[in-house]
Amino acid sequence: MDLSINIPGLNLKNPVMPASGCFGFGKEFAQFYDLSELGAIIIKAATGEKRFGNPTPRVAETASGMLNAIGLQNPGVDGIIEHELPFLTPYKTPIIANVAGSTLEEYADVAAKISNGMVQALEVNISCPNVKEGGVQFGTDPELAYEVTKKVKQQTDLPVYVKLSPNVTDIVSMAKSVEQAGADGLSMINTLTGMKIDPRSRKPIIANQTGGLSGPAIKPIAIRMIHQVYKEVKLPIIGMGGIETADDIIEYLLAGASAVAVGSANFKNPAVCVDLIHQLPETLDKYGFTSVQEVIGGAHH
Amino acid sequence: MDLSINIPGLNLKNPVMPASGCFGFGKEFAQFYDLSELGAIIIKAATGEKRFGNPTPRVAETASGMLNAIGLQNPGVDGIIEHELPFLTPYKTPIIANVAGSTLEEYADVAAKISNGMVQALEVNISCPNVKEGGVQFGTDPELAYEVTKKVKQQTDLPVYVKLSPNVTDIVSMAKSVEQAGADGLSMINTLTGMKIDPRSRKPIIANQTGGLSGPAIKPIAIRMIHQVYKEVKLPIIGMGGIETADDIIEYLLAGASAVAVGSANFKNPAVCVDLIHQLPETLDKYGFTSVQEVIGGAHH
Amino acid sequence: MIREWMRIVNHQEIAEKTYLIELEGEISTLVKRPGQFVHVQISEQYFLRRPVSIADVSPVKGTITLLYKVMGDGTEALTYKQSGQSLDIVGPGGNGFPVHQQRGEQALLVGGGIGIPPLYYLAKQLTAKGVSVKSVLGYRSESDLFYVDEFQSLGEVQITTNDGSVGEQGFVTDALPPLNSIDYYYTCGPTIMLKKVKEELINVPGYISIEERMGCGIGACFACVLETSESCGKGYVRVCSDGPVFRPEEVIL
Amino acid sequence: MIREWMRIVNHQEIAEKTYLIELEGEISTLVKRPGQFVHVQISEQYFLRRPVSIADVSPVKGTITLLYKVMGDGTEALTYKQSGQSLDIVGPGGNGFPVHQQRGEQALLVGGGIGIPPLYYLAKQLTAKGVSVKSVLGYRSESDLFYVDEFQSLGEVQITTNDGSVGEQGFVTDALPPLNSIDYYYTCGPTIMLKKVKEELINVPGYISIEERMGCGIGACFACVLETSESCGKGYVRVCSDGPVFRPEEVIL
Ligand SMILES: Cc1cc2nc3c(=O)[nH]c(=O)nc-3n(C[C@H](O)[C@H](O)[C@H](O)COP(=O)(O)OP(=O)(O)OC[C@H]3O[C@@H](n4cnc5c(N)ncnc54)[C@H](O)[C@@H]3O)c2cc1C
Ligand SMILES: Cc1cc2nc3c(=O)[nH]c(=O)nc-3n(C[C@H](O)[C@H](O)[C@H](O)COP(=O)(O)OP(=O)(O)OC[C@H]3O[C@@H](n4cnc5c(N)ncnc54)[C@H](O)[C@@H]3O)c2cc1C
Ligand SMILES: Cc1cc2nc3c(=O)[nH]c(=O)nc-3n(C[C@H](O)[C@H](O)[C@H](O)COP(=O)(O)O)c2cc1C
Ligand SMILES: Cc1cc2nc3c(=O)[nH]c(=O)nc-3n(C[C@H](O)[C@H](O)[C@H](O)COP(=O)(O)O)c2cc1C
Ligand code: FES
Ligand code: FES
Repeated sequence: MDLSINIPGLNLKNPVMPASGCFGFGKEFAQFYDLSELGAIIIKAATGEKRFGNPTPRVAETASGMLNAIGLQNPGVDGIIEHELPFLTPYKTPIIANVAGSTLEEYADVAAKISNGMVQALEVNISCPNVKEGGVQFGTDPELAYEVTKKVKQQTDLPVYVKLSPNVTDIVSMAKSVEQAGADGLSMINTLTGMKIDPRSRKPIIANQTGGLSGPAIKPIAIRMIHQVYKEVKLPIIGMGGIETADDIIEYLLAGASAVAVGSANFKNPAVCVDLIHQLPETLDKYGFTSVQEVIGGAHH
Repeated sequence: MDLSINIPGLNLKNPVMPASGCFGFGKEFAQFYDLSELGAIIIKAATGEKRFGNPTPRVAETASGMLNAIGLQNPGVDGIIEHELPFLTPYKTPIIANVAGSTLEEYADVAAKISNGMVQALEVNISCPNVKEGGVQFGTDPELAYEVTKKVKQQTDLPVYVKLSPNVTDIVSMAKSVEQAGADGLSMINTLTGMKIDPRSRKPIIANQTGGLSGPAIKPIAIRMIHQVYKEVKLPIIGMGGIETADDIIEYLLAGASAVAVGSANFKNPAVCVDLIHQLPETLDKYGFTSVQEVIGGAHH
Repeated sequence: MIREWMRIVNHQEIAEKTYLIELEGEISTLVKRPGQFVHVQISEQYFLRRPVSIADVSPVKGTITLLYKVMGDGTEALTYKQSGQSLDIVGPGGNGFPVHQQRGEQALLVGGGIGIPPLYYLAKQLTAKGVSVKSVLGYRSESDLFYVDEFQSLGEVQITTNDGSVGEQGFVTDALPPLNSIDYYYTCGPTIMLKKVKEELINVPGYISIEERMGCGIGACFACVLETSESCGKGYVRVCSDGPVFRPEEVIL
Repeated sequence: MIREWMRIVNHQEIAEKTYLIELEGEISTLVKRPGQFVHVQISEQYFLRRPVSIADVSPVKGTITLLYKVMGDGTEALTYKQSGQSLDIVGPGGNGFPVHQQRGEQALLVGGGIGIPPLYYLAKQLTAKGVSVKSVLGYRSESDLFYVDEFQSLGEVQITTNDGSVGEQGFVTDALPPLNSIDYYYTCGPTIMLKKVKEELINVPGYISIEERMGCGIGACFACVLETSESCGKGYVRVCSDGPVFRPEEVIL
């Protein structure tokens, strides 16, 4: 069974990678399996300076999902290059850096610095709902999304995947904007903004009040958006949102994703990515497919 | 325990009502309990002419939720007045008519006809994602939402609740628009547009391809939107989305809803509304409340 | 129709991935006709209920029997429920098959796969009235066979299998008996089969039981509607509450 | 740290809404220190795992013991699991309490409510090394008491209850022994208690075990971070992997 997929800058031996922010910088998961088995690894968001993020509690459980408001806590792009990437680079799997910021300049700065040969692609996070400045504005305004994509493209020779926010009226126009700005691919979707209130304390559980909703709860929204965007935009899509089973992966590929990322399911089962990779051949076979490539966009034929 | 709530045009003996489209015109549920126990009843959408709706399958199951694409099937406003409302009016509970349409004129026409003394309020459905024309456009463009609200207000002396779509970038500006147009209240939220693909058939399960996502999966999004709107807009809010327990009701009230509607949970438990009404006093007491009124907006203090 | 927790008194595999589950409760006393169904909540994990036909009723034991096949996650999860546990059931739903035939008349029952179960309770009711019953039962393969003896004890049975491992190879429509003796037919199975049966038996009066994905299962949500032929009333019917049994000429398949 | 399905070999209510569950599996051989925890998947219905401290380890039986209190839906659902069933567990997580004290030294254990369990395994380890252990255990009320005999068999125990139904009325800080003899203290309980203990015992070296809502439980998601005092390194620690045990001077509560 041929699991391989080529998308700009990335020759993936299989289409499964951990999603940004749900896998740290890989170290913790290396005790559960060999990271070289992964199709790729998307690392935690990098910003210009180190950030502490939001106060705790930062997570809450919801029906078939969770809220998080980590707030882009990270050691800063220099810290990541110095302390985190050296652990990952020896593994035989491409690394995708998640680029974030509060200003166009910060995005540019991070993109430039992290394009130093240690990572194979950039994922531009214009969709983090959990920071006060930047992040989500860039992801909800097509013009700003255009600007930030263009700016990042100028700073790097690496392929640029732009990660879209689902918190928008018109996902297709967002996708078209970043396509016009020169993006090489799309990542869809980031979390939906949500809230949970504790009836005992009468306050939102998440200290930041709102958080990003992830998990199977949002899968139908992600599938719909990918299906819409695939029809209108030529860019390859890395699909994500609530993936827990090999059937979910097939669903994403059929909708139009070329590869998938697994996020919060890593918290349930730390070996979920590798388990899915092992299950994929049998699942493809069950549905009559002979390669991953063949499944992509299948729901559109 | 005082469960009563007064909102424009509606003196509710308790804050619990079935949501539009999930309760038909009440008849089927009357075999499970006395409909007079309900705080109010929101009936199925009415359009100018009778509609057949979308092809089947019209529903699909998702994680902690479901998709539907009924497509506003209904007997038309005249049919509803003649054949459906006479069954409901004898019950001692206010009836709220759900007004839908493809054009401003259709909204106006339906609103005018249904304001004939048989119902106590209107809920203007500018948010149905499952019809080709109208419906969701009105619910995603603040100016169109303003127009339709204004038009409906001109046709009726009944209080007008506008039902907002969550498929928007900025829910607050939608709410402000309809407030300025003279709405008496808000209903939040309608379903989120989603899709589910069957790996066997390689096609979307719903014949209409996309459907509206409801159920506990969307509750965090509804709570977030109500919390945001409550802060910025003075109108009372009827809250809905995934309510299944009395705790959920408390959460909605704390977020800022003045009353709640229960939708797809009626399919799991046909008596869910009356069960929740019976559980509410004990639940309020458990969290130290002495009335429903006291809970409203509690998460904002 | 009521909602109640019914006690599982028997649960066993009777063919490949095909299970019999017997449930005790008040709903057993409310069944009016064969072909009615119950709406089963598998567990908190499955948002929608699953419609399953009532295959038999025991007034003595106060039970109903369901026969179901594992088709997906929900029915798979159902197999883990054990005798002694309870299931959240709404029912009986729908109108079912009319049992208006007279002693001495001939009935033809045509069932495909998991459409066979409701025909069993129907066959019992018909034979009890003295109607003579012929059944054509279609299965995928030998390992899928169930309730053949039960049907045989009520009348002549013709088996078809897709792979020819038992009975005639082919579809139920390949094994229909001479039609001139048949007064009414009754059929339940996949839509594609129903279409063929409807065509083949165009000159025989009959009843068709139809499956559609359901929301409420009680007639309120309009998930399960079917277009009706032009001549027929309001233009649509709800499978859950107006059906699941219809006259073939009434509905567009 | 591994993920495995551990068999439930014992599960019983030991106080009001407080349960002991004993789990058999390889994780029992991997526990390095008292104060480590396991991350428990209650069922498919609960999206996040629940962190629960390891209260005891039996190398002979190959089991770990957890003591948990019903605090919400997840722990409530856990009570229905029966001996013989298995639970999906990730662990052992975190670093736990160091057991570096010497024979003849004095240790003070201060536990509040469901913070008491990890102190039991700690007390066993300390006394095994010849450290003399005094415990102050705070409960809400008489019906909440658990493991008092177990602690008493390892050293002096002082009980406090909020309502005074047993022991001293008040909080654990109202019942601390003379501090001059204490070489180290170890505490676990609600944050508000930890704060008070930290203040009262400002002059005694000690270790604090902290609770925070968790995502991954393995150090990857940064859900559980805590700000550290200015003097300390990178500005934050992760409760799940750097903790849950910290020096009081390290962290800001
Ligand atoms: C009136 C009626 C009577 C039925 N009687 C029987 C019976 O006696 N025995 C039996 O084995 N099956 C019967 N079925 C079919 C049975 O409902 C489905 O096989 C079952 O719902 C599949 O559930 P699942 O979770 O295993 O499959 P999934 O595909 O995982 O189910 C996902 C969703 O689709 C719905 N769905 C999937 N297939 C069908 C279907 N064929 N019809 C309706 N809904 C479906 C499910 O209810 C659920 O909401 C009947 C269906 C209807 C409408
Ligand atoms: C390191 C550590 C060790 C613990 N050891 C024990 C123990 O030995 N015995 C025991 O009874 N309890 C212990 N707890 C607390 C226990 O994790 C919570 O009581 C439990 O998660 C509540 O789950 P619930 O579903 O019943 O409550 P809910 O409030 O319904 O849970 C909802 C969500 O909030 C989280 N949550 C709620 N309260 C807490 C809390 N206090 N700490 C962390 N997460 C929480 C849950 O994990 C879940 O994700 C420990 C917590 C931590 C962090
Ligand atoms: C705890 C947590 C942290 C996350 N951090 C990031 C991040 O730093 N950058 C980013 O682009 N997405 C981040 N995400 C979003 C995920 O990458 C993913 O898009 C989303 O969670 C949907 O996938 P899932 O449902 O599989 O989790 C985070 C998600 C979670 C749950
Ligand atoms: C089957 C179905 C039909 C619906 N029809 C309507 C409708 O006609 N008009 C309307 O305003 N909302 C309609 N809705 C939306 C519900 O009223 C409600 O806003 C939504 O389902 C969220 O609530 P819930 O999660 O409790 O179901 C429908 C929902 C469902 C599930
Ligand atoms: S399933 Fe709701 S009307 Fe038939
Ligand atoms: S819970 Fe994920 S880092 Fe601690």
